[in-house]
Amino acid sequence: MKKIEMEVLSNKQIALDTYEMTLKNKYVCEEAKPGQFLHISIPNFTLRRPISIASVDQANEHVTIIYKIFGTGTDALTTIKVGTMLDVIGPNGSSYPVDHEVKEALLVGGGVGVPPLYFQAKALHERGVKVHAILGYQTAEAVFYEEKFKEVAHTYIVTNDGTKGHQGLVTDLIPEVESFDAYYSCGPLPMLKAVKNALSGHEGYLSFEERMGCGVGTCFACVIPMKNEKKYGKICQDGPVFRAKEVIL
Amino acid sequence: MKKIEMEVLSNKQIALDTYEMTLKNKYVCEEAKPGQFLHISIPNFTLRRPISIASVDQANEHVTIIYKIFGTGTDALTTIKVGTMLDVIGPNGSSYPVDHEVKEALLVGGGVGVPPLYFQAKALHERGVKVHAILGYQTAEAVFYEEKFKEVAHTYIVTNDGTKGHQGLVTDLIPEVESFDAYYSCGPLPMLKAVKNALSGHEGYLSFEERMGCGVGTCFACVIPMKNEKKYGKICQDGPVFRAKEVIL
Amino acid sequence: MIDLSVQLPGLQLKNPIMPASGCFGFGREYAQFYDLSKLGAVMMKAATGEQRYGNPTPRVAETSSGMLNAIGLQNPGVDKIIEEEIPFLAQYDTEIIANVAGSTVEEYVEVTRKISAAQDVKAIELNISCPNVKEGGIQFGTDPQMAKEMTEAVKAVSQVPVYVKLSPNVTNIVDMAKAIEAGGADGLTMINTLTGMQIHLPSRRPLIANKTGGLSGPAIKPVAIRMIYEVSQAVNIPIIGMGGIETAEDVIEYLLAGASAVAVGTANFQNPFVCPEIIEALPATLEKYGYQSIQEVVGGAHPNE
Amino acid sequence: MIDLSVQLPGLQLKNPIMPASGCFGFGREYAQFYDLSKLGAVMMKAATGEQRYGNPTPRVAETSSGMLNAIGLQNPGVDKIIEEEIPFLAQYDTEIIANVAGSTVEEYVEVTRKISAAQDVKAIELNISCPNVKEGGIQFGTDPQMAKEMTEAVKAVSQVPVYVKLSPNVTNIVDMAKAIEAGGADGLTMINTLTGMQIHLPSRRPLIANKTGGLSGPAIKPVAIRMIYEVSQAVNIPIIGMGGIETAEDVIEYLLAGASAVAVGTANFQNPFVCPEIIEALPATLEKYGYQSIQEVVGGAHPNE
Ligand SMILES: Cc1cc2nc3c(=O)[nH]c(=O)nc-3n(C[C@H](O)[C@H](O)[C@H](O)COP(=O)(O)OP(=O)(O)OC[C@H]3O[C@@H](n4cnc5c(N)ncnc54)[C@H](O)[C@@H]3O)c2cc1C
Ligand SMILES: Cc1cc2nc3c(=O)[nH]c(=O)nc-3n(C[C@H](O)[C@H](O)[C@H](O)COP(=O)(O)OP(=O)(O)OC[C@H]3O[C@@H](n4cnc5c(N)ncnc54)[C@H](O)[C@@H]3O)c2cc1C
Ligand SMILES: Cc1cc2nc3c(=O)[nH]c(=O)nc-3n(C[C@H](O)[C@H](O)[C@H](O)COP(=O)(O)O)c2cc1C
Ligand SMILES: Cc1cc2nc3c(=O)[nH]c(=O)nc-3n(C[C@H](O)[C@H](O)[C@H](O)COP(=O)(O)O)c2cc1C
Ligand code: FES
Ligand code: FES
Repeated sequence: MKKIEMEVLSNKQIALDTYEMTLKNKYVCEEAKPGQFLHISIPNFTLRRPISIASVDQANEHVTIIYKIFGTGTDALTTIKVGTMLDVIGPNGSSYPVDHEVKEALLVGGGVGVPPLYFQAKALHERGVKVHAILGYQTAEAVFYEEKFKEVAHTYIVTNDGTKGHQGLVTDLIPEVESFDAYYSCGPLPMLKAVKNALSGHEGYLSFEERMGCGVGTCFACVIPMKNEKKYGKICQDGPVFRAKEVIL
Repeated sequence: MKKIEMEVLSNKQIALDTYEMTLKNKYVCEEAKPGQFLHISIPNFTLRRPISIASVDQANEHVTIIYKIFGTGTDALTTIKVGTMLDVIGPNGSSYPVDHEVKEALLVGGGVGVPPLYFQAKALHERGVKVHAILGYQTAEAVFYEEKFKEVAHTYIVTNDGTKGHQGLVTDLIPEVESFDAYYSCGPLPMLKAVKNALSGHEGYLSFEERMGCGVGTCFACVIPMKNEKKYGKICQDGPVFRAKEVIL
Repeated sequence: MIDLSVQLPGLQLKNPIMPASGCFGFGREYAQFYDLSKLGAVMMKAATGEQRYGNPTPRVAETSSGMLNAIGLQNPGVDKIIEEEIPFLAQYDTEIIANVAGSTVEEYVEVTRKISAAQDVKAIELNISCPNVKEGGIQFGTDPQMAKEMTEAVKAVSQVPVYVKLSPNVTNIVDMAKAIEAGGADGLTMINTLTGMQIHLPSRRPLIANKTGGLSGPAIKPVAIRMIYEVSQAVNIPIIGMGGIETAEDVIEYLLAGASAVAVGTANFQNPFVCPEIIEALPATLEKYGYQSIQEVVGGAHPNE
Repeated sequence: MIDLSVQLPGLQLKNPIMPASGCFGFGREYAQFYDLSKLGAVMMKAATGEQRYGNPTPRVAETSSGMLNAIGLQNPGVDKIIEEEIPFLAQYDTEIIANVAGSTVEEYVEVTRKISAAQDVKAIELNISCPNVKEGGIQFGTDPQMAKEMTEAVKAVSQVPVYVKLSPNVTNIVDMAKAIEAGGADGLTMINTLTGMQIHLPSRRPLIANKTGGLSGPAIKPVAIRMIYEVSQAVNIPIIGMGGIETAEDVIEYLLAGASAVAVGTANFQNPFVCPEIIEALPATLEKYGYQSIQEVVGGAHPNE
């Protein structure tokens, strides 16, 4: 984790309210692991914004993030021009472990929880792991990275309104995946709860979102109750990825 | 006075900490009179910044302003790119009268008080008035528009440090101007006081600066004591130009 | 179409948006920009017994997301306001709220007696919270007992409902509000400015000639929202909320906190059209958050709602 | 070279810049970014008698030029802090200030007794102004008599000088400061956060789980400057100032207002290097405004200076 400047190489809309931004930086490329995030300074906002790393291209030193317009900060991010040097702290937080015993993996992502899973899907695929990905979106227009996922994973698309793929919730499709050694999930809290419940017998890792102050572990803004000695974890430092069995939802 | 958008056509440094910005707008070109100002919105600042109109080019619908980096707002103004639409209220306030009896005029300007006098010098010159201009700057590097003034006025340059022209104060050179029917002055308050004193027998007009809230006359931030019934004038609305005899300095 | 109208003591507002006192003068300047009949109401600049010249300049300073002011209640005096300013505003189809200030209880009473009798004045806003004058103003606004007595005295002579304007510079805003309600106030307006200061580095002196000034603008919105949330649950009189409002979303936040209508102050200086623009944006913004009327938003964030 | 050092009760500061309590944890994270020996001092996160888990999340919200927080004094408890955190910080050549909090006078006294005896703790910052806990904290900070008694009780057991942290949520900050000075405080730190609230439009509820939170950041700087200006002229003990500091210019403004040193809180979150960057910029900025030392700036804006 360092404070660095990252050059904006592209910043374009890829789905409904959803943007993909490519940034250049050697250090982050070398250090980043799936599940980690960048803590991005957007001019004229008090606080930085945490955005997951969606993929890295080591050869070209490119880092890709995918973000959705959620409020004023992400809206301002859409106006940032190519060539701008973005002030970033990263890579921050914990990552999805890549256990060598895992031969077959299940990824379950919802909305802006999908991006870090793409990074994980690629990492698993490169190690020869068989990957199943269940990806949930609100509607067909919001779907992104379907093709990219299909290159590295057996991919199921779910939309809330049924305009694409299965209509319903990501958990509806979990029974379709016959076998896997571990699961990795990221998405809104209600989804994570449902996934954890549905997969309670399995080894799995969940990635959480919370409003952050510092993003580096000093301010105690982002705690989550845990079954550890301290009884909590900091999402920005100990997380965002936690072992499902250890967090109390 | 209207709220308008003005396109930035150029924004370039012309002297030490001093920038010239050309803006395009038909309405302002048609309405603006020497002495009036634009009340400019700079993104992310609570209050607008008042800047005098330095000249207009009716044919091309160009309006020129000249500003000095004074604090954070004017500093931010230097970063505004060509093509930006600037949110402006203007033209605001009173103007230097152009009395038809005046055949010979004296202009006395200091620092950022020089720009509105250029507009006035041009206007007087176009009417065939003989113009004398005494222009004060801190140092040689801060001098701007000397050549432009020389085209329309008999021009004297004064610098505080003597690096160009006369060393000293603008008032030092007033005795050099043998005759004039009226004077017009703009600059920092101590200079205006000295000018008013030095020229107490003459008809003249002074233009004032004050920290503004609204810039349009509602908030009473910018008052100056006057010898009128109300006992005050608002610099943004009744001013910035007042008859020297009517203000209490 | 969503109905934006709001009924408050003395006030039939066609919408809940009005310019805040001191940020709109007597309307003449902003009338050059748009038709004031668009406004729910207009809160006039403070009126005192006699003409006041106010404080020396500089009177304003810019701060992060806000500004300081110490105008010092400059105004032409109540008689001139009745004679010259109210008739101008009365041309427009909007409600006139007269802001009353003074140095003594007697002055407040006298100004209220006169201005509440003026044709077209629909309500009084009692400014017992101005931080920028040496006498009167803020003392009355920081002591509950004094505030109650002032409210009673003014209510006794006013011919229209009285809204008392609360100062946020107090330890316990709920105690203040309850005392004022007990004094007979018909409503509250809140908040006035927070007392602040800026020091000018080159001159090594407070920038504002009065030294301290009142902090307004988006910087103070969280304080205003907190106070309105607390007060609106403790009293049974309506609140007109203010402090840093710039958008229709801000208005909804104020209504959810417990305000029944809102005033826009500092934002007028940046954007003279801010009030009509908010009014125009309000129906769609209400719909976006699932509302059909203003009334159902009011107090929506309270625990029992 | 301008000498940046400042001597205060118990504290030999190599420069007047320190991170504010709660915005720097116990230094471990920011030690990854730079050498903490650069800092004049470190104000540690609050210590309470036992481990505290704090409030539910969300605990922070962003506001215009500021933020709200309601962490709720989460900390591992005084014993763990003495055992694990202070030894870490003690590795650095900087002064350690321990922030003490609690729910009762007894808890404050007990925590002070323990932590003031810990090796390397040079001063106590008595946090009687935390707005984010149900019990203790802010009551002690808004009643002068209670604040005085608390100060006396803590002073009686402390082995190091005691700085009392003032809450800005009071009608009369000077009365509070004088009472605390009379209680024997060696210094003051000010200001803590202003109590505020943000309402989340989609959920129609206060965004922060605790409902109210403390407002910090540049938004509150004018309030802090005003209070320090007033208090520093009324007491004879030094003040460590804080509230929205981001630049060396801000530091000079605080010193001119009457602070002897300053703390930087919220700005660390945006820029982890803000403290060392300010320290680096300070000599040139002092020179720019004509100063040769820190001491000559302090109180420079007071009328008699
Ligand atoms: C570890 C982590 C990874 C994330 N990865 C992504 C991603 O890859 N793509 C993406 O689109 N979004 C991601 N998010 C969510 C993203 O941070 C928020 O959508 C964003 O901060 C909203 O900012 P805003 O200014 O648009 O919204 P506003 O509501 O205006 O923001 C106000 C404040 O709340 C915070 N905030 C609001 N919503 C969230 C949230 N859901 N999580 C955390 N903070 C929030 C903001 O950071 C800001 O401090 C991630 C969040 C976390 C914690
Ligand atoms: C009628 C009028 C005409 C002006 N014409 C020019 C011009 O042609 N060229 C030029 O360079 N400057 C001009 N000025 C001065 C210019 O407005 C200020 O230099 C500018 O506002 C400073 O803004 P800032 O953000 O850089 O400074 P900051 O000190 O950061 O500004 C803080 C606040 O103080 C106000 N302020 C600070 N100094 C002044 C000042 N001298 N006058 C008014 N407000 C001030 C700012 O507007 C802002 O609200 C004029 C001022 C007035 C009143
Ligand atoms: C320049 C200025 C002048 C003001 N004058 C008055 C006044 O005369 N009477 C009054 O009750 N409030 C006055 N106020 C306070 C505003 O009415 C309002 O309560 C406060 O500014 C908060 O709202 P805002 O943040 O939208 O400005 C004034 C505020 C400003 C900025
Ligand atoms: C997230 C956060 C946590 C804080 N925790 C504490 C604390 O534990 N003890 C304390 O005395 N002050 C605490 N404060 C207050 C700060 O120390 C400081 O007084 C205040 O934030 C103003 O300074 P700033 O504007 O630079 O942040 C906290 C502030 C923030 C933002
Ligand atoms: S955001 Fe500060 S500890 Fe996680
Ligand atoms: S700036 Fe508001 S009246 Fe002049």
